[in-house]
Amino acid sequence: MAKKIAAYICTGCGIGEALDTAALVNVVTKEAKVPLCKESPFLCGRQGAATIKEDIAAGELEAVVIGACSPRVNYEVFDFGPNTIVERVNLREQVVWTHPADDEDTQALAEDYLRMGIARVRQSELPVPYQAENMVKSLLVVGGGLAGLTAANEAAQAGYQVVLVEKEPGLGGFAARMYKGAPSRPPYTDLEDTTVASLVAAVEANELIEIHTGTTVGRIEGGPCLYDVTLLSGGQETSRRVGAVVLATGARPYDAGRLGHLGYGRYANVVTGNDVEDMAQKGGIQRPADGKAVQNAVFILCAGSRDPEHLPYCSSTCCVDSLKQALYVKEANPEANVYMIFKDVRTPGRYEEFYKKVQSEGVVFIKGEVTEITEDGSKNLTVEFSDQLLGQAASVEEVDLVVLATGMVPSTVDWAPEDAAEAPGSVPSVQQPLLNLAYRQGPELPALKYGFPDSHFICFPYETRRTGIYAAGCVRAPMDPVAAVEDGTGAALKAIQCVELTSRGAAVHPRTGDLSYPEFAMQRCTQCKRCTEECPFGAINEDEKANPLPNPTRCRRCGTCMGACPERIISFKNYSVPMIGNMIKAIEVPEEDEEKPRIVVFACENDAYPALDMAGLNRLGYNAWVRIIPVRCLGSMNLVWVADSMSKGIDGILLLGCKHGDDYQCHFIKGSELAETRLSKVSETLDRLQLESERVRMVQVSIMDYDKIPGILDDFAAKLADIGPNPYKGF
Amino acid sequence: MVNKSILVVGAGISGLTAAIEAAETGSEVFLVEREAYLGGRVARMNQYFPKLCPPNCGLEINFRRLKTERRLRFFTGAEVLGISGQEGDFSVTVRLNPRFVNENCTACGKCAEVCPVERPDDFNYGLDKTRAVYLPHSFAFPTRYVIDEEVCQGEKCAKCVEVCPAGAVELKMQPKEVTLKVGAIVWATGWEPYEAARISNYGFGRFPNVITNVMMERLASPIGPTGGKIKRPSDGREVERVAFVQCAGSRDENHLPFCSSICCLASLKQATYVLNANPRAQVAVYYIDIRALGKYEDFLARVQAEPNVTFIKGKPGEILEDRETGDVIVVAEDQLAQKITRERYDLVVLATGMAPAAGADMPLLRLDERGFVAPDQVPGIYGAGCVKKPLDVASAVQDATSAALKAIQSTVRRQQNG
Amino acid sequence: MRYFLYPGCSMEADARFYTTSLTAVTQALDIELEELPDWNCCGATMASGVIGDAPAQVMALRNLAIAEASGGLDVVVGCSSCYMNLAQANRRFREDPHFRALAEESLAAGGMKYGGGVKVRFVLEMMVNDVGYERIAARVKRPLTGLKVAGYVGCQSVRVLPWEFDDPEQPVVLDKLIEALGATPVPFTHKARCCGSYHNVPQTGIVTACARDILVSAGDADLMVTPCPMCQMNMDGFQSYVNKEFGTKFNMPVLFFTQLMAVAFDLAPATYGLKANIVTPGPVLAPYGVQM
Amino acid sequence: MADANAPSKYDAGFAREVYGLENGSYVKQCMQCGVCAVSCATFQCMDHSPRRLFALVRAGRKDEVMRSNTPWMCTTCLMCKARCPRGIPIVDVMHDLKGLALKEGRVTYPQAAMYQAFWKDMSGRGKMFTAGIMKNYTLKRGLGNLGKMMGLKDFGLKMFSHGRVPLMPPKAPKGKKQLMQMVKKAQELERKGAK
Repeated sequence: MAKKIAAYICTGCGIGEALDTAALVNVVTKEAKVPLCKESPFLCGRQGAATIKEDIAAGELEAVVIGACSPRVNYEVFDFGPNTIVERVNLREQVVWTHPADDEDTQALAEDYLRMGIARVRQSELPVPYQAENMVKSLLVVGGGLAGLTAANEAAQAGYQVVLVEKEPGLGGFAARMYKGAPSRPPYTDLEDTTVASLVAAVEANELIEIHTGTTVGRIEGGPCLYDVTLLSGGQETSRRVGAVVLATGARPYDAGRLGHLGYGRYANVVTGNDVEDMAQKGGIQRPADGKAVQNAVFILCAGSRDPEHLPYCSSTCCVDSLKQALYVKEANPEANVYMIFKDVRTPGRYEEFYKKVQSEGVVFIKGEVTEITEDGSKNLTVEFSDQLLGQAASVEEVDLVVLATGMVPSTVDWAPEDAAEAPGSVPSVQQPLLNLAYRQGPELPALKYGFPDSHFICFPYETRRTGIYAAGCVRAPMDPVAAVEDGTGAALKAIQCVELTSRGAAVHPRTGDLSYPEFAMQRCTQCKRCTEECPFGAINEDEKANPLPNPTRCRRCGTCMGACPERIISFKNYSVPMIGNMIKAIEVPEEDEEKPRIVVFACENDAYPALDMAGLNRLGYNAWVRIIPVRCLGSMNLVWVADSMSKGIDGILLLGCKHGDDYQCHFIKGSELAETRLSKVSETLDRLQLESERVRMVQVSIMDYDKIPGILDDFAAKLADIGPNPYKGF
Repeated sequence: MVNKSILVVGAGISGLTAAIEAAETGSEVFLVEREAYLGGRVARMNQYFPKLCPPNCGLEINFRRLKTERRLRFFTGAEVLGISGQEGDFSVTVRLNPRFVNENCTACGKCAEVCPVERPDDFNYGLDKTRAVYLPHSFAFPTRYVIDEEVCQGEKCAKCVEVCPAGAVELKMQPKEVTLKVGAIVWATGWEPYEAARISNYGFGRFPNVITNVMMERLASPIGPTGGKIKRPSDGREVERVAFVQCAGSRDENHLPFCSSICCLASLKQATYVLNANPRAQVAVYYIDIRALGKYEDFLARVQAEPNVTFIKGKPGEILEDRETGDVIVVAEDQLAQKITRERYDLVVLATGMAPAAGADMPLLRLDERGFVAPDQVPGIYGAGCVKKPLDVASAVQDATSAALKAIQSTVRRQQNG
Repeated sequence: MRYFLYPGCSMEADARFYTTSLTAVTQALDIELEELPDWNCCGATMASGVIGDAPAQVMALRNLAIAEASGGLDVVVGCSSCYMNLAQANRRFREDPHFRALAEESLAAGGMKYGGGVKVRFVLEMMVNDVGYERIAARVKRPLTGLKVAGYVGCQSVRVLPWEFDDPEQPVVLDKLIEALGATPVPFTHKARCCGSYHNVPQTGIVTACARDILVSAGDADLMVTPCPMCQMNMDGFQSYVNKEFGTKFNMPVLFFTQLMAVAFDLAPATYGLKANIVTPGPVLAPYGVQM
Repeated sequence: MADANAPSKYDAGFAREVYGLENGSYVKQCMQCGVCAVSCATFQCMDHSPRRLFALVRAGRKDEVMRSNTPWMCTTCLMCKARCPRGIPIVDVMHDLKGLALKEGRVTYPQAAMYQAFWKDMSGRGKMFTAGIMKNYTLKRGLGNLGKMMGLKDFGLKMFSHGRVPLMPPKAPKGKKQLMQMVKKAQELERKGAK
């Protein structure tokens, strides 16, 4: 049954001068049969908004259509609470600010936008938040190292229950091996006692935290607020339900066995930085070969890091760790000579002051490349290197200890077992079982380069492709202990945020708070698997018959599944294939002889739509043939819309979406890319209709491209003029 | 009675993030910003390293989150005057400076067309001018004009009042003071570029073609003073030879003794600006150590692979100017070649570092000897982002997200212990 | 305003006329300069090279000890090098406890003690901070309008305690003082560069090279003023060597800034000491009615 | 005699000797940025930049450092000291290196002779007397140097004709004897301190 709708047309900001608003009212009331339509000179003013509120109260309106400015402005003025559907028709930025006044084409554009808005609102329903049995808000933290302990502790401090899982028999992880910590507070020059022990104590003492050591995660099923976790410990299985997950399994040192060229494994007195931490813990630095005191020590930085043969990246912490360990050597023997051979000394921020401190202790820093390490009969070492500060070859003889500053490898990956230690070094690539997710798209967090399941977004470092699962600490990226603590805390916040939103049935970033979610008309499903394959977040599982099994709490509401589905069985309450279809159908297509082509533009509402608004704000004009339809993401673009448009006589279709590829900017990861792939298939459809495939085009735009937008739109219009009108006009 | 709301001071990327993350987790949040727009320093960046993507993309998302988040209220032109109280029960006095332009503004720009007064555009670091009534920048949020009280002629001119079709200009607007009751405070007032003129031997302020890295962001920005063309200030010629001088003021006890952490990557990024604008251009980077940590190393490798980019290990001792041509000459020791070099450039970009911008002395807020917000604060007050230490954008956001949780803890802790 | 004047060795030898003009100018400004009793060499750089910094600085401190014992007036120094040595020794005495102990014991060996209470002032700094540009301008009887002057500050006075009273590399104080005299300071990037110092004898080429760069940088100045005896001697006395070596035609008078002040104040011509200047300023000052 | 470009065998012995000098330990703090290398009035004449000289010290290349003309080129213009990002008083370190070179009997450079000539004259008087210094210097440099000295004739005559060359030495301070006692004491204490 038709819902109660009213429309309001603002005549301010030049709309009234540029358009025949009386005619607009006519379109709304006479043509679209909307009973109530009012004009206001200043709709966003107190008066205007008040009128609308009164009408809503009086007439129990379910939906209002606001013909005024862009939805990006005056958002709070036109928010009438959760029970009123609001449709903003952008008559300002995208009509009167970008097109000539008193012009029949501008008028037609405004009228079409109103028709489309009304069509949209007629299809739209208030979303009903997703709720399920036994939704929980507790967290699972995987990994009991510094980041994991912090995440658990900080979440508990905020009042949330935590299940903490550590595969080793004890908590503390890598940080517990450290003898001392680098300076983290003013004056930033002195070694500090490590805080891990006290953190472990705090975690053990907190009744909100349930600790499972010697335990691994056997399986994780479900989704946010509904995760069923199977824990494995000594053959025993236990299960817990949690709301969200923090992955803090840390990193492992690069396998020094692969650094034979630096003498590791060949010479007893060549060790790694971690060996030095152990030595220091056990009471002092000495020659491993014979326990004698260390008089000469050489640290080799970037041992296997920043090296295409080994780890191409920088492990961030080795420089500072080596500075720290150089002081251990001095502590054991103040007379010791310590040399550091480096590519670059990387002591960012306040660590620079620590660098100076270590220098003033007499540690000598040499920029150079080690060429050879040899050993004599009494196990003394000679380190030969190119001394780039002096521009000549150089050596240190009678060396008692060579320390290799090895980098870190994320615990998500390891080498294939068949790689013997002798095999040439390489980036480990075999995925390690950490979470064992029961996800159709694979058991672990998708990784970016080198196995780090990091965020691809600079602005959103906790962006995740597995909703409700957040990586923290050195598993996410190489980082120092201070950053790992911040990261553990940040990930805990995101996990808490996820359970709070999800338990209300709301979406998480980037459509935070969206209450809609996709519903599947299963009886029409053909088991084609496109939705389960294409969901960028792995939200949809499959049964053995290849039926999709949606997990609404994993969903990010981008609509990629809706766009993927050839049977159009996937819809949101307020966003669906027929809804957009009806908007297209609502467009009035002039007769061929009028030579007024029509172009449908599907614009990503994250970047392209704001860019179109910016064009308006800067009063950049473009042709009046375009009809812009905002979409949640180009991933939600369903090919049937192309057919709908073409059969309606629309001359061309333009997709404006985010950049894809390695440096993609699509906020739903794959949406714009998928749209492009689908377009490549569309030519078949067009051929079936005997239409040129050039009638459909996709362009990647960024929000900064607003000045290029008129050009893009007009070029396309020109192209269509060459091709000629769509023969289906008037059918 | 414990107050559950949170105050975030500063709406740069750190403050925005802390505020939005806390609000989306369920807290009431007040966000105060001194400038007339939100976004802080990142709004003035052209691209982020290493993705080379525009900051406005992420800001647009953040602004949308902020618009739809009913728990969050923000104030622009707002300055914190004082803080008192304790965790769970702070009261903060905030001065709201008049914008002289009200909500009715539609940014149509008619006011600026008639405004007779000009002022240096501080958003563009003085590289161009605006009128006394101006839109801070084309992506400014809120998208409203503002009047610079310092230079506006006020009532006696009032041309803007006459032409404004929305009646949005209110020259009589007065400053207001409000007191906010909050349970926790996140201090995220960010950083400012080190004052390059203090580095006398580099000639900034004396030689027009010596600029700073923040100015370079504006020169390269399509919405900047040159529309994205990298022209040298002296004669507007597009540049052929550009030098980047690292650690200009950082790692230097005469200036900033710490490393500013981001300048190396910023210069690598800006080298790509130069090459994109002019593939034939020659770029030289003078450095002590190149600090591209973690996976940023890939970005370093990518720029090192550019045939037109050379790296010179050696911090320049001085920069001279050729008075006739305006060219700038960089004198340095090329250590790897073990020789002194004197190279001529069209433009020298000083990679000036980050000075903390903690603001006026504030009771209860502890600063360290360098002016950063110290790690140890009274319970309930937390630093976030570059006011705590030099950070890149991703790390600042990460830090701000953690600050949001610490603040939330402060609003529940006192509740738990009654 | 009363001060001790520490003349130092050159100001009573080759730079006598600096002392003469300084004395006249300070009198004209009602400043009492009293020569520091029984002063000794500041412990010049070369001493440091032979006997080390600490002993050389002890020599400097003896002078301050005398000043302290004789009433503790600020010690005004005309020579950049003397100022450097006295000021540096004084600061180290205050800030470096190890040195303070050493210095106290050494002074005691000569029957003296110093409490660190004396201020060491560079004459230029005293002039602009204690007297001030206004008072100086007010005293001008012969405005040097149109005279283009290169204010050559030299190196040591502005750099020994950077930013103490001026930018260590691009100082402005001397230029402002030139303005106060009615003259026009020329843009002059080398205004704080080294003149080559004592190399004038062992390796003259160094001085001529430095002097050439400085003269070039002074551009179209009519004359150059400096507060430093070493700078004055090298720029003035070796200008002919520069011209010979580089085939240049420099003819730039190099005055002590106090000489120019005396001229601008229209004091007794005898106090100008212009005859001591090797490159004569006669022609450039004639338009202002200065007889040589 | 070792060549400054021969391979270095790093040896901490000499570095420790330098660290023991009054300002020597500052050498440790050098981060090899190289600002000093071009901040010196005489850098074109130096056989090693101060930056490289410090690297040689750390490498233990005593002979090259002691033979280097770098410390003698220093004019004490303080530019390096004002610019050094690590706050190293490079000038003062150079004083120590000159002193060490003199102790080691490395006096081939005319500047070395100048230093000695100056001290010989000044220590005898408590004040400086140019004519006296020139006498000592000429004697030290010997006949071979007379040609060079003649080159300064023109300068000397001009100074004289403009009345700038006093013939009589300045009056020595009354406290001259005590002054020298102080210096002697300071040298003793400094030597003790260094040990």
